[in-house]
Order: sequence, then C-alpha cells, then structure tokens
Amino acid sequence: MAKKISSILIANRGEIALRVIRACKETGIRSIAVYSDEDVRAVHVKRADEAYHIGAAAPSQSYLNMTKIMETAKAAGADAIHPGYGFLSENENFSELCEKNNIIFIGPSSKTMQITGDKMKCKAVMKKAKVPTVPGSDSVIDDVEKAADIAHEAGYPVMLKSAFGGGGRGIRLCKDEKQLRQEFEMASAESRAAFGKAALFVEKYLQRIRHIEFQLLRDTHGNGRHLFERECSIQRRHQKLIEMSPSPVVDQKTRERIGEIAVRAADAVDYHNAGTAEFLRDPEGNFYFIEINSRLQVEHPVTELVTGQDLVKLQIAVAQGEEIPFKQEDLKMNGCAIECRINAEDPFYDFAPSVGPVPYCNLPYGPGVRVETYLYPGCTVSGYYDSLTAKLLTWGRNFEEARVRMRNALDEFVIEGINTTIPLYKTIMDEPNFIKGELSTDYLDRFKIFDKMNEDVKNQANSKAKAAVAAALLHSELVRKGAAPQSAVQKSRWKSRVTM
Amino acid sequence: MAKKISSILIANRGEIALRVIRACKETGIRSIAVYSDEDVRAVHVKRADEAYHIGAAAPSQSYLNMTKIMETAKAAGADAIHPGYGFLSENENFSELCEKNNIIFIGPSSKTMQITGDKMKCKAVMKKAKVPTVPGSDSVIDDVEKAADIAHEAGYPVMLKSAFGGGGRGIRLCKDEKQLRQEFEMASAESRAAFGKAALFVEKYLQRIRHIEFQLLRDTHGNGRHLFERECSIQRRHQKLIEMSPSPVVDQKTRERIGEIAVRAADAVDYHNAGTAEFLRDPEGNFYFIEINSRLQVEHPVTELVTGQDLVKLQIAVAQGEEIPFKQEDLKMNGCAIECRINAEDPFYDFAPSVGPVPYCNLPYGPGVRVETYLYPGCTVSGYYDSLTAKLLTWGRNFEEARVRMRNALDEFVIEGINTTIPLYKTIMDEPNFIKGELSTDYLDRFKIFDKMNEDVKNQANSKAKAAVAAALLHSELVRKGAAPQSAVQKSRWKSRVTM
Amino acid sequence: MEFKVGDLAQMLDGEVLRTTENNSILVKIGDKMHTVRLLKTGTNEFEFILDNSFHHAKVMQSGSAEVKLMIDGQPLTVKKHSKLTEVLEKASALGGAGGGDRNLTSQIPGRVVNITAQPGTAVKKGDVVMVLESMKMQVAVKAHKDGNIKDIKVKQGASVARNDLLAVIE
Amino acid sequence: MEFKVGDLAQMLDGEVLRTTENNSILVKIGDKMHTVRLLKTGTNEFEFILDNSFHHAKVMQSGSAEVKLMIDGQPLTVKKHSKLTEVLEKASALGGAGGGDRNLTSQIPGRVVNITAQPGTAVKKGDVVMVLESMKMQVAVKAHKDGNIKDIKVKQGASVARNDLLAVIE
Repeated sequence: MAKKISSILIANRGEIALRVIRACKETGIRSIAVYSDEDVRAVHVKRADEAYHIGAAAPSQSYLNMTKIMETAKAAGADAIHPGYGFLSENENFSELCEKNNIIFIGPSSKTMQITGDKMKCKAVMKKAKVPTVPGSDSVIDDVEKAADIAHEAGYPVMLKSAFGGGGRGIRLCKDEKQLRQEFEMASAESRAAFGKAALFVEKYLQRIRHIEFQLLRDTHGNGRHLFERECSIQRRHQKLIEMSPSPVVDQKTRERIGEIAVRAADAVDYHNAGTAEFLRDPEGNFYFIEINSRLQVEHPVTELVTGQDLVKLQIAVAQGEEIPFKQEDLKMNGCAIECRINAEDPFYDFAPSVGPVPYCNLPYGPGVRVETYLYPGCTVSGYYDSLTAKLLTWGRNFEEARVRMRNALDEFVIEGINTTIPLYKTIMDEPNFIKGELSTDYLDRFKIFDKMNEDVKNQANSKAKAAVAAALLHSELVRKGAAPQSAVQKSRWKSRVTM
Repeated sequence: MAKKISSILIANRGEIALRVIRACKETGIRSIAVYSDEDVRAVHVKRADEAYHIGAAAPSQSYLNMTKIMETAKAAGADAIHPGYGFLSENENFSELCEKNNIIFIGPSSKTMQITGDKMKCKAVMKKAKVPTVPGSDSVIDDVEKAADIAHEAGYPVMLKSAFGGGGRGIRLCKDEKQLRQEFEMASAESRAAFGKAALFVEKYLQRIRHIEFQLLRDTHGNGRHLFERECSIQRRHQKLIEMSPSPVVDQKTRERIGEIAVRAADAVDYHNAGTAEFLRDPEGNFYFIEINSRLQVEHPVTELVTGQDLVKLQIAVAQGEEIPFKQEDLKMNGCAIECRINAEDPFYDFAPSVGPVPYCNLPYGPGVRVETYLYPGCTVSGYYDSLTAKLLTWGRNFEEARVRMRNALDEFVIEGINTTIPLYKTIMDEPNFIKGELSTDYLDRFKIFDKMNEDVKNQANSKAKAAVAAALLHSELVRKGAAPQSAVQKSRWKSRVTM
Repeated sequence: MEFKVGDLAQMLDGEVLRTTENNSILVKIGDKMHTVRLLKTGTNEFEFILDNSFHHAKVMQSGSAEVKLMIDGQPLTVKKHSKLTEVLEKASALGGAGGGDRNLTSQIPGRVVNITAQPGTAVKKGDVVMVLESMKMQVAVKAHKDGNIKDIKVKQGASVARNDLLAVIE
Repeated sequence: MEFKVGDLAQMLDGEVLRTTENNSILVKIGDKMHTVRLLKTGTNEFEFILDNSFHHAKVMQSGSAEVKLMIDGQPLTVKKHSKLTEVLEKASALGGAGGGDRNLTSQIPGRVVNITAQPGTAVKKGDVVMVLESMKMQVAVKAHKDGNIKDIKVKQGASVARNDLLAVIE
C-alpha cells in the first residue's frame, strides 16, 4: 500500500472532477480525465493533463461503464482512480475491480463498502459497536406480531418501510398499534406481489429532525479522525440544498461526544479514506446514526473552510498508505462556512430540470467566497447528468458574517440561459428562522419558504418597475433610430414557465 | 464620533472600490460610487447602490478633484468617505476638508497625516518614541563636517540623499569618508542650483535588505493592535510585486517584539484607523522603521487571509467610534497567504504599460484562492490610471501549500487583449530561492529572474510545438474547406512587442 | 404612453422628454422627471444609469404591444397600455382558462420513461399524461387543458428535445 | 510540408493523413502519427485534443507563408517552410537590422511628457526620442533604427493613441 501515486484517473465529470484535478496539480500528480460524447467541451477535459473519450452520453455508456474506465486507466498508466461522488463512487464491485487490477481505488475497500452499502447490515454492525441507531427492527420482518413488539419498544409513532423502497417511496406512518397492523397487511401484500416477500422494517418516527453529519477520515494504519460536523437540514425531497458548519445546535462538548461515536462507527467497518457518518438529531438533542456515506461528499468544502484541511489531498495521502498527519486535538474549528448547491432547476416551477447553453455567467468572488463549478461562459448544462452546476460557499468569522457574504455572493452570481435555485437561497438567507438557526428537514414547508420566495421575487420585480419603463422607452427610441433590433433571443425564463 | 455610518462614498475606482462596496453590502451600508468619463462601464459603477459622475478621465479632473468629490458626497448624503489607496488617501488636506464638512474620513486625522506624510518629521517623532529608525541624520544637513560625523557614527557605507529627490533619484552611495566629502560637494552644488539650498541627509546604507511591514489598527479610544507582518521584498523599482504573510524570517518572538514597536509607532502619532508600519530588515536581523503608510494597503488581503479579520469592515467600525473588538492576544496567525499583483505591464518589454479592451478573461477560483479585480469579459484597461488590474491571493496551511496553489491559479488566470505580469510570477513561484524564502529587495536582479522567465517562456513555447503544427494543419484544412476565416483579430502580443 | 409593468396594479406613465448634454436623456415616469444616462448599447441589451443607479436591460422579446425584459437579471414584462389592448385582453380571457393550443409540448429535454394516458381517454387540466426523465429526475408532464387525448406523439424510451410535440389534446 | 515553430532550431514535418471515424483526424508530425479530435471551431479559434491532451488555438494572423497562433495562451509563429521562404528571408535579412519602415509609432496610448530629440539630428537605434506617460509610468520611446530625425509629429503635452505616428527617421 505504500506506493506513491503519480497519476490519477478521475472517473467523474463536472465540478468534482475539476476539484480533483486541482488537487493533482498542487501535488504534482498527472491528472487523467475521462469524458462522454456529451462532455467534449467540458471544463474537466480542458484542465486535466490528459483526457480520454470513454463513450456515449448516457451514464451507463460512459461514467458508469466499469470495463471501459478500467481499460482506460490501464492504457493511460494510471496508478489510482478517484471516483468523485455519485456514479461509481459507492459501487463495491468497482472498488473490487480496482483491487483486482492493482489500481488504487481512492476510497474504502470493497469489503467495507459491502457493509456500508447495506443499511440493515450496517445497522447491525453499529449496534454491536454501541453506536446509537434509530430505534426499530434490526432486520427485515415478515411477521406482524414481531413488528408490533418492536414498535411498542421504540414508541409510537413508527414508520413501516419496505426494504425494496427507496427515496421516500413505500414509507407508511403508523400512529398506533391498530394502524400498524392495518398498514402491515397492506404493505406486506404489496411487497409480496412485487418482490415475492414482505421484507418490511419498523423504525421510530422522528419529528422535526435535523440532519447532522460528521466528516470522517481514517487511514490504513487504523488512525481515525472526525473533522467536526456539518448541518444539512435544509433539504427538498431528501436532497440537501444548504449545508453549514458548525451546526447552530452543536456545542463543543456535543461535537466531541458525537465525533467520537462517528470515529467508532468508522472503526467498526474498518473504514479507509474520507467518508461521512450521517446522524439524525431530534429536538431533545438525541443523535441517531443512520448511515455512512462511503465517499467524498458534495459538501466537503464546508469542512475544508472551517478546518483549513484539504480533504482531496488527504484522500490521496491516505490512499497511498500515509498516516493522517494530524491528531484529533490538533484540529480547531475556525469560523463558520455555508454552502448553497446551485442546481439547474426552476424553483418557480416545481424544480423542473433546466438544461441548455449558458451563453454568459459571472462567478462571485471576493473576501470569504469560494466557488466550485464547471460553468464557464459558453458552456452547456446537460440533461444527461445531475443538476448540480455549482457550489457556492462563504466563510465568515461567525455564522452572521458567512450569511451576509452568502447573500451578497448570490447577488453577484449570474447564470444566463438556465434557471437555477439561486432565488430560493436569496430568500432563505434573509429568512428569520434561518437566521435564528431554527432548522429541520421540513424547514421549507414548515416556514412556507416557497411562498416567501415568490413574494420576494415579486417585490424585487416591482422595485425595478421604473427601470423597466425607462428600458422600454430607451428600447423604443433605439428601435425608432434603427439602433436596436426588434426582438431577440434564445431561451427566456417565461418560456420555461409555461404550464406543461 | 459615535455616529453610526449608514452610507459611504468611495472616492476611488478599480478593485479597491469594489472591495469597499462588498464590505458595505455586508454591513447594510449604502455604497456610493463616483466615476470619471473613462469609467462609465467600470465594475464599481455597476455594483454600487448609487454612482455619480464626477468629471473627465484625467485623475486631476475626477478622482483627485476634492471639491467635486465633497460636493457629490454632500449631494448624495454620504455619512463617510472611504478613500481607498492612492488618489486622495494620504492627502491631509482632503482629510481636513472632510473634518470641516462633518463627513467622516475613513482614515487617520489630518493632524496625524501631517506627521506621517513628512519623512523627517516622522523620523524625529519615532526616535523620541524609541522606535528604531535607519541610523543617520535626524534632519537635513548643509554642512559637510556634520555629515562626516553622522556617517562615522552610523558606519560606512552610507547614502547621501537629497530632500528634494524621491523614488531613488538623487541618491549617492559613499563607501568611505573621502567619497562622502566628494559627493557632498557635488550633491549640495546641484541641490543649491535647483532648489536654493543643499538639504541633504545621510543614512546608513543597508544591503540585501528585506521589506517587512506590520499591519496596524488603532481606534479613537487609544487601543492599538498589530495584525502581524507582511513580507514585501519582491519589488521592481520600489514597486511591490509579491507580498506574503508570515515572513520566512519572522518567528513568533520577533513578531511580538516588532509588532509591539509598530503599535508604539502608531501611538506616537495618535494614529486612527488601519495603517501600516514599514520596516527594513538587514541580514543580521535588525529592523529599522522607515515610515507609516496612513491608509489601507493594496496588500491588505494577505493579512485578512491569515488572521480571518475583515480590515475594511474594521475600518468602518473604528471610523464610527467603535472600539477594536479583539485583544492583541486573541489574534492567531493561521497558515500562510501570498499575493501577486497582476499589473497590465509587459514583463517581456521592460514592463511597458499595456492598455485596451479585454475581450475575455477567466478568473481563477477553487480551494484557497481569492481574487480582487475590476476585470470582466468586455472591460477596458485604461491608460489614465495605475496598472494594477487584479490581486491574486492564495492561502495554504503553510507556505508550500500557498505556493503551489498560486502556481496553479496563475495557470488558470486568463486575460486576453493585454499583457500582464503573470508570466513573471509563474517563474518566481517555481524559483528555488523563492521557495527557500531567500528574499531581498534586489531579488529580481540578484537571481536573474528575467532571464529565467524568458527561458521558461521559450521552453513552454517549445513544448507546444507539436500542438502548433497540428493547429496550423487544422487551420489549413479549415480554410481549404471554407470553414475558417483567413485571418483575425485585434491586438496580439507580437504587435505590442515590436521595438519602439 | 401608459405602461403596465409585471403584475403591478398601478400603471406608470412614461415619456421621453429630450436628450441633454452629457449623453443623457430626460424622461418622465409617473409624475417625476428622471435622468437616464445610456452607457452601452448592444444587439439586444443595454446598460444605463437611472437616477444614479446602474441598470442592465436585456430585451428578450419585443412586439408593438409589449416588451419582455430582463432588468438586472429579473424578468419583467412591460405592456404598452391602450384601450385596444384592454379590449383584446378581455376577449382572450373569455376564451377560458387553458383554452387555445391543442398541442402539449415538452418544456424540457429528456427521455420518456412512462406514458400514463391513452389516446381516446378524457383528461382534465393537470392530469399526468406522461413522465420524462432529465438530470436524473422524473418530471410529470401534465395536461395543459381539459379535453380528450387525440394522439400521443412519442413512444416510451424515446428522447425528446425541448418544445417537441408530446401529445394532442382536443 | 515542413514547419518552423517559434525559435525551435529543428524543423517539423507535418501532414494530414485522413479523417477517421469519431470526428478525428490522423496527422503525421515528425515521424509519428497523432490523432487530433476537433472539439469546436469558432471564427478564429478552435479547440482540439491531440494525443489525449486538450489544446486551444487562436489564429491571430494568417498568411500563405506563416500563421501566428496563440496555443493555450502562448504566442507561437508557425512558418510553412520552403526553399523560396528561405531565399526571401535571407534577402530581407540583408536589408540590415532595423531597416525598413521610417515611421516611429507609439506602441502605447499615453501623453507626451518630453521630447528629447530635435528634427535634423542624427540618432542611433535605441536612442531615446521622447518620453510618454501611461498608467502613471514614464515610458521612453526609442529610435527603431539608425538615421536622422526627419520630423517630430507630436507636441509636448499631446495625447497619443496606440499606433499613432510620433516621428519620422530616415
């Protein structure tokens, strides 16, 4: 394992590929990009030392094509593969394929991923390691009596989940035993019809919860560290939108206590490299482990800003067998960082995907501002891949400074041609409950944020009324003098708001 | 003095105006820009809450026009004026004009500026306050015998300087007493002919010196703090090019010792607001105070990156009568920061000014990168104002990390249409003596950096030879097929390198 | 001329008075005079300073009755108001909500993952007709009006571009 | 065809062999085969991948004998070499260093702060003729050839634009 990495193939695209390329440039490592037909003009192709075409636009033909990527890695002489996030990053088969081909997979071992990738298996391991998990069944249940027993122990309300569901589907809320019994019958019938077995599990239903996660790093010598928490409670349909560190509800004592639990979780699965232990926190302050994300996360720069560490460079160091160069007590939380995920979705139209050319964009900059993006003027946002176009981060000495910097940076961020979630974040940055740190996973609904956003946009539009009239007058004058064209242009926001 | 500032007129342009505007946006202060005819499309006009036209392009007609600026400040209802750096920032008359008009000048009082603006007067005050200055005469000398005495005390070699010279002109080096007597005769004759009196002074000649300065902040309640040092030794013709903090030769003990002296210097002139105490350091480790710069400096973000403080916001706080919100011992040096001044000058052609439209630019970003600039695609670099177009800063946990990040950020920084000092900085970032921290004000000459730069550029060009042939072949093919035009474009680097 | 801006209830009266020295234009908006300084004119955009504040305007669409603008990144429609426009608007309003075009088109590019409505069946406005996938998201395409599905123009698995015809509802 | 690139001593032989599938072009440079994948063609620039590395080329000037390129931000002149070019080059070299044009033009915009040479006086190449100020810097304008100052075309204090005629040296 003590092989010095001199070249890395990045099996990903977009801003995370660029992030890894920059880390390679800083460490003198040859960076090898791969790209699909759709990405010939993508920024990761331009910035990498080398770039190899791997297939058609569809992910299955390119960024998910393990065989082709492995072939390319060998042909290019790559020492290691960085999977980024998404795509193959949590695929234990790919990690195993790398192991077999003697190429370093920058992430945990396939053995570890087999556990972390299976929620129930992982939960069992964590219980054994005395990591607190959400009360409920340890494994799938086919028998309603057992379900009732477990529900009784965990306390109502409980959730009945199908092992075959995912992303919120197949979840049933049960307020009492009577409802549990009814729902169990229906759910197991459905599940049996579709998959041949019931395979349900029971879990305590937690209300007004916060999503708080701990950044982990563990080397092959068994040294485990946590790099403090990130609060990621602002979500829409289980997708994180805003992340920050520190969490407004985590004090130093809690940080140390839960951080230690997170490291214990990493030890329990013999985790290598960077990862994240995700927890739910209820209003009473209880933390429940839910899962380990066995990869670098989208929101990793939040942690970089408050710790000063470079997680990608640490990933590389650990992957080539080095020990983590700091002790737990060496880490200090410095200031506050916030991240907004700038997605190519229309927040005024149910977050419909918005794709196409971006003729112009202006990235914000200045004190305390960091951007991670693949956008550049003249680029194209593709419908084949996910909607994250940019991560906007701000750092401040405290939450308030980070917040006002974010508010201003959002104003400076211009992306033409597509709709993005920027207007939503502008509303949130000014919203009193956000400012107070009153967060929960149902934040958007609880505080009617979309109504506020619509109101804000209306007010902003109204404040521009005089300028609009002036512009209309100027336009008439210019047209009259033959100086301006009668009409224009590609895709406006109006068109994309027509009812579908 | 305890008046809360709610609006600030920024009597400046370029990146520093934008810097102050951002600080205003963060603190909810109305920002008022002023602009000359040349700057109608400048970024500070676009980003400020309000923008007022103040005159013709020439600085004397606009940014140096005190009367017009004061009129505008009153008409716009400004509570305060931020002078930035350059222009009126160190003009005691302007500070006084603000005082008379009851508008807060964000800087020291006119009384303080009268002292700091006069080198000899300031030196006398500092000697009294036991701030070590460069050995030599306390005031101008007309008598050769006195000059010889002082030179003897300071130790040869000494410099003979004319009080009427400046910027390196009128300086004579004297190795021994004989030479001093000869040079004194000639210099005093010249000076008498030109100005009616000799007015010379004698100063110890320091060799292989470093320029190290301390950031100061002092409030109206008499609290003085230093925010550590910046090493600014890499200079060309007394113009700083690269600044960094910490200095490679300042350890914590020295930092505290000289920092304390710097605060004492600020006390001695009853300094208010942000300023800088400049020192020379000889190879034996002696520090000699040379002057106080009574304004925010170009290189202030270096200090912001290693302290986490926002100097412009602190300036505003102190200007409205607040006490400095931290104690000296609260400040911790965190990591290392480097700044490169991206000037619109051609380093391959004796740093000739390079002005005109910038059809395209790409600002670098990513982990640890900060840019301060007025550039945007489609902007114009004017010949009326100074050549600083951008400040590129990087932060790292240590010098090495900051350095490699700077090297990569310089690669990412694209500015089309004008020549800049970027190639020079690329060479310096890779240069062994820079990496070792072997710096002095004659660094560029001592290590033949321009030769190295020319060599680097030649090698880079050669490494692109195959790509150039491929491009020439493609171009021929495209022309043959009628797909590409025969020729092109505005201003190329060749044209601007033709011998003048 | 009277202008109706966005969904502001109030009308704004606007007219160009004259060009002053200094490349500026004097305009009257409402009952106040304003100075407009034109900084830049591009093919479909211009920059100006109105009462000492900078604005950027992009003309997205322009007709005799209305101009669709992007003011400082903010979409705004300015209608040139006259009695005639009012009459026309009322007339079109009488056509009923969702009336008009029979074509249901795609607002996004994507892949057809599921077709839920069959030709010949009746749908109400808002009923899901099919599901597209784009950016790893599933997006329901809803009927834009009440009516009968006359025709489904795409097949499951097909790729569609923005503005492609998906179905006809009569 | 043979190419001379920049100041590289060695010549590079280059030819286009054929277009392959995949929108790629097979070229021979020196004695090696290379695959060029053209990604984008603009009015005066194009992007391509040569042997798995991305390059951006901007054509700054192009003639039958040479192309001036910006390759990845690096200025490079590629001369198409032939016996004829060689002969022409030698001939022009015989014209002597600094020969040719009599016009001394300004390479920068600025203000004339000092004129140091008088009409009728002799100057050597590199002698200072006048001093311009731009960006708060003083820039010496030097004679581009040996000769006599025939005429000074500007006055002290005047503003000059880039490429303005400053003096005539014969």
